[in-house]
Amino acid sequence: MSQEKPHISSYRSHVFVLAALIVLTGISVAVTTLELGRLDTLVAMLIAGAKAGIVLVWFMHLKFDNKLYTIFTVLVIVVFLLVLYVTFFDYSYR
Amino acid sequence: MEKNAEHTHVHRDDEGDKLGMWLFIFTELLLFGMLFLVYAVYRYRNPVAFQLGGEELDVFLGTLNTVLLLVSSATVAMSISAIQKGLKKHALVFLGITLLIAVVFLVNKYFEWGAKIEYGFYPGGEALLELGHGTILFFGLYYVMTGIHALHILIGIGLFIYVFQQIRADKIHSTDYIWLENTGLYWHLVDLIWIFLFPLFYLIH
Amino acid sequence: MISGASTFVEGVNDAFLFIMGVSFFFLIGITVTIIIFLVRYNSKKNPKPTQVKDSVGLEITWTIIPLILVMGMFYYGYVGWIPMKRPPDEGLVVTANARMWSFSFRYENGRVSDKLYVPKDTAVIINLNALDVLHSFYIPAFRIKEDMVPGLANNRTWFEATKTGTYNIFCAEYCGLQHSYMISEVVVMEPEEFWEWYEDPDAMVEEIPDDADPVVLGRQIVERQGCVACHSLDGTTVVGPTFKGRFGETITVITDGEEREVVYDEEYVRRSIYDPDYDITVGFRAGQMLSYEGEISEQEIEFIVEFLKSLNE
Amino acid sequence: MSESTKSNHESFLEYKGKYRGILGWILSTDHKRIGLLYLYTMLVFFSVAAILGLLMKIQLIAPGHTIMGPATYNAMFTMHGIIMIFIIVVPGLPAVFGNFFLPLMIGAKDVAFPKLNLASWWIYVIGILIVLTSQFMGDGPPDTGWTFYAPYSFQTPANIVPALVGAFVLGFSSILTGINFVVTIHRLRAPGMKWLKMPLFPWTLYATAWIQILATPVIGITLLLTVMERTLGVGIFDPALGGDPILYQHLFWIYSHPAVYIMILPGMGVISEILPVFSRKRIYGYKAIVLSSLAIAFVGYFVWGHHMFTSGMSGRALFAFSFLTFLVAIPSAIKVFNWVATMYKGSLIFQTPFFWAVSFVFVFMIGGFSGLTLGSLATNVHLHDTHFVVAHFHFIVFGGTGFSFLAALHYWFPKMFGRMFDASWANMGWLIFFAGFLALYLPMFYLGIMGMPRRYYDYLPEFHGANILSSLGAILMIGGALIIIVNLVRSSRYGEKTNDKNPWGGKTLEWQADTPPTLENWEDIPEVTEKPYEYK
Ligand code: HEA
Ligand code: HEA
Ligand code: HEC
Ligand code: CUA
Ligand SMILES: [Cu+2]
Repeated sequence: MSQEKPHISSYRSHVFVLAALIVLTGISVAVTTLELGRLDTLVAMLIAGAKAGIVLVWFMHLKFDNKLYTIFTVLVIVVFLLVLYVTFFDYSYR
Repeated sequence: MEKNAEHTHVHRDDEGDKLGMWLFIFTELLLFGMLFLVYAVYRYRNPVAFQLGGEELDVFLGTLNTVLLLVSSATVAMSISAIQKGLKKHALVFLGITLLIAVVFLVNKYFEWGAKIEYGFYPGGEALLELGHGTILFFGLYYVMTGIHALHILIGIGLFIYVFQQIRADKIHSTDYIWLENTGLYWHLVDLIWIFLFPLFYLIH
Repeated sequence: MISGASTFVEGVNDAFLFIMGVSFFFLIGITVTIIIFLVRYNSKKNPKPTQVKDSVGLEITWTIIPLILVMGMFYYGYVGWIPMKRPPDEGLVVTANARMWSFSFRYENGRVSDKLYVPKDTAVIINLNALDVLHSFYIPAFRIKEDMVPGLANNRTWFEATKTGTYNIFCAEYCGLQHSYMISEVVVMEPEEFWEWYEDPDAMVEEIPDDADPVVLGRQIVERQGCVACHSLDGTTVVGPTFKGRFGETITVITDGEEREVVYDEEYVRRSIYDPDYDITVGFRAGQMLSYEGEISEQEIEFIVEFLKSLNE
Repeated sequence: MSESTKSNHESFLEYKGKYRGILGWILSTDHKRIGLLYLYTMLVFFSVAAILGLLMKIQLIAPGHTIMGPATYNAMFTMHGIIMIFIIVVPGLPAVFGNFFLPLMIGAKDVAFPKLNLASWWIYVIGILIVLTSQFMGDGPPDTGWTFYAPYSFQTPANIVPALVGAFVLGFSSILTGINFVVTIHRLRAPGMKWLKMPLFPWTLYATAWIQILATPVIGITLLLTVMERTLGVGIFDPALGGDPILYQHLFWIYSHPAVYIMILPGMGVISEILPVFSRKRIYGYKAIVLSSLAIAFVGYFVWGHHMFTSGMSGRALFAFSFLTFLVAIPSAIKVFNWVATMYKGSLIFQTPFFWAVSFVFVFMIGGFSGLTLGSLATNVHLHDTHFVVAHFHFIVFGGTGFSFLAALHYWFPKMFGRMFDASWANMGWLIFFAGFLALYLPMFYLGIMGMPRRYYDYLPEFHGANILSSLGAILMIGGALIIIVNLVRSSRYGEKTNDKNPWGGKTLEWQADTPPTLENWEDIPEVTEKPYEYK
């Protein structure tokens, strides 16, 4: 193996990350009772996005691994979002 | 990491294996991505029905499953840390917990689905067909999306069992743990998907 | 291009000619260049190649020029198309119904016809209505084509014909077995002539002379409504059961999932036409044939029955 | 292990591994044998689909029922399309020549995951078998066209599900190949081969592999949803249950447009290999070609809507898609100019691969220009779903991918089989084939402009003339194809033996390996110092 020493995350850091995720879940559930109307979806998606980011960066190790993975992941997400966006060129104006 | 019987060169490339796993994860992301696209389109076209549909689902069960998956994600990650440090016992325990949670998740799903199906709320079911188009779509998507997600959980369980065996047999250890790492990545993906499924189906009104 | 007979023709032809012009220019230009190279630099004549340096300027040039040209193509295409998307507020409104494998046209005053009759120089707005699967309403001479999508709101197209005459209407979206026979015609008439046809009360309710042969009438209906696309008259099976030699027989059908025997009589024919999925003839599928309620009257069914009887001989 | 050490100096065709005979092939993880397995499989199914094409053309030689009825015709173009697209041209060049030559060209011993590679072939074969069962089971062969548009695909009684499942499985195989190639290119390039020293064929494979990875799951889930809708009655696309059939088309083309670039990019790569070699010149604008490949891959992702201009989409979507479609034409234009510039002042060697490459450029231009005509809104409305489209895609798929496939086959033939093909037969085959090709497909442009819709088994008498010409062209072309195939098959067994490592004078790495290559390609992995194509 030519790669440098792998980064080892401590148990504690995992627990912290998990706690953050659970708190965000709690917020997300709580927010729905607030009757935000149309903002509802936006907030829920933002929170989910934040959670997904946390999972990607810490659990999936993007922070410590080869930067290539981060670039690819961002690129893939961008492609997906663009596809979604372009599709809505149709549905928003039908 | 596995060498080829026909080939003289022994070539192990953990980084390559991980890259392969990431690429596979990308295909999965787009696969689910397209389901999200379908969902987005139909939600946009049937806002009321989707809202009402969402209210039919059990937020408590959904939240429980979310938390369960998050915990299991953390335990796989910890199991990787453990193996990296050479703590075989810890790794096995964490992995065991993950496995257990995965099974519990499926059991919850079983009860959740079961209750709906009993009322005839399944694709092609009488009770569902009597409702409006938007509701049919909502539940169609609900079954398809959580169903495909559950399929991934099943595959994950299979992988966990395999990896568990391998750790026990010392095939996976502190200098060769790419199988565990890739399984972990896969499991995080399953979690990632659920992070979006949960608010989309259970929360937003 | 083919003859044109609507106000869209010019825009479409312009775009077409522009694109073709540019394309032929490059196609011929590049092909000739290649041929010159083949002759000049073939290894016999030119045994030693000369290496040339990449020229960034040249590469930028041949990126920019095509870019400008394709933007031109885009522009012409856009300009030629924009009027198609903008139907005027006023105009003759016709609903085109498509089902496997025939068109029928319903006018606002209730008149129904299997050919599209329209006045010259008048905007005609066609509401497109697909009853089963996708079809596509295509009139080459008018340069219009629009898919007919079941359940799609605001599914319509429009045109203004500029020449009298008869032109083809094709179904351009694949829709199953007889897709290639889903053809009709549009007849463009002088406005006076058209309005006469339109308002002619006699023509509205098709007049049935007392002495008309019901068998002949029945045959006409069956052909006009497109039943023969699925039901043969000669005993072969197409999509549905044949019409030949069936009337009066006792046949096996499936009703609510149960097999039972029924007599193929007038009542059965009526039910088959108005509610085809009630009895499913064994060996065939539900959902293929759609109800003709509202399209075929009780009286017409009587004629159809007479016609069916005549097929027994 | 010992036996394979011994076999190190035997060619990959001869060595004896763990298994003998045919098992030594279908269980071999050697990338070269897998490449050939794909080649043979494709040859078989290509012939089947080509015969279907010929039969359709015979049916169309005159109006009315000539040799078949509508049911047969519909089943035929469906099967023809499914085989040609999903079984031949999508896997096509990557699976055959990518497998065989990617490791050779970047100086590797094999692909990154040899077992996965073999598994891909097996999955491919299983996919084919599933597709084939649709022909023989139950309610008749599928009759939807290769596009499986909703809601017809739910209503037809025909046997759609196996075709869908089969195509899904084929997609899986395609994804795995894509993953394999990306990892191979990232991890296994020979020392010294920087990214910008990589030959162009691997570059196009790289771009293609990314499309395979990112687009194929889209068709996978679409087909799966359709299967569920047909078997379980889940409402997704069926308007009767509230679904939107146009959404099906979106999903289908989100994959299938990028898929057309999966088909053409490796073809472009092959042409970029052949032209420099037979011009004895450095490729003109290497970086521009690399960049344009990546640009095609990226922009190609967002133009799918040009297949749906008349589908009932919103006007703004039409506007956006037409605009993007024109953008994606630019990288192709750049490549054409670069190819022509490569020949400038070269020393052109007239050999069969070169003929194929040059005729590729010609037919590709015609195909591409007809694509522009279709990309423009006003003209598309008239030409959509007519024979103009049929002509466009045969020109560019068959003329593009097909010609480059044949170019590649002739170019690499000696390396693959260690034998030479008979050049005069090959050239004659090319000439007849090329003439037949033009006679077959050019009249279709005319038919489309006159308004003859596609997927018509019968047509009005006014379309007769051009159809006769087209049908005769098909017969001529099949004649040419027979000459080509017979020549190649014969030569692969009885052709003149050659051990010449580099018969054409190529500069890329595969020409430094033995002919035919040994099991592990190299005794010592070569070191790369120069850019590819450095002719002096
Ligand atoms: C290998 C496959 C392949 C490739 C590469 C392409 C390339 C292109 N295609 Fe094609 N296409 C298909 C395969 C392919 N297509 C298939 C299979 C279908 C039908 C599917 C079905 O319905 O069954 C189809 C259908 C299709 C349609 C839909 C038609 C319809 O149904 O209405 C359209 C519309 O825009 C289109 C456009 C284009 C364009 C603009 C390009 C461009 O990328 C072309 C770019 C190339 C050039 C422009 C030529 C070279 C350039 C020069 C020589 C320089 C000079 C250039 C300029 C001045 C601009 N294609
Ligand atoms: C790769 C793609 C490909 C190829 C090669 C062909 C080849 C041919 N096709 Fe193609 N065709 C399609 C892809 C292709 N087709 C698709 C996608 C459709 C749309 C289907 C649909 O509507 O759903 C279609 C539809 C289609 C129609 C339209 C049906 C309709 O709409 O009414 C017709 C009609 O004549 C036709 C005819 C032919 C003919 C005569 C050939 C002949 O040219 C075949 C002759 C071939 C040869 C003579 C072989 C030569 C090759 C070699 C010698 C190489 C050796 C090969 C290997 C080593 C692998 N095809
Ligand atoms: C799209 C195809 C299609 C069209 C068009 C169609 N039918 Fe049918 N028809 C069917 C099929 C399939 C069946 C058998 C299944 C069933 O009983 O519903 C059937 C059954 C029938 C039957 C019962 C026949 C028997 O032998 O049991 C009658 C009568 C009939 N159709 C009359 C008509 C008439 C009259 C028309 C035209 C006005 C018509 N059909 C148009 C497909 C069609
Ligand atoms: Cu209706 Cu084709
Ligand atoms: Cu396209």
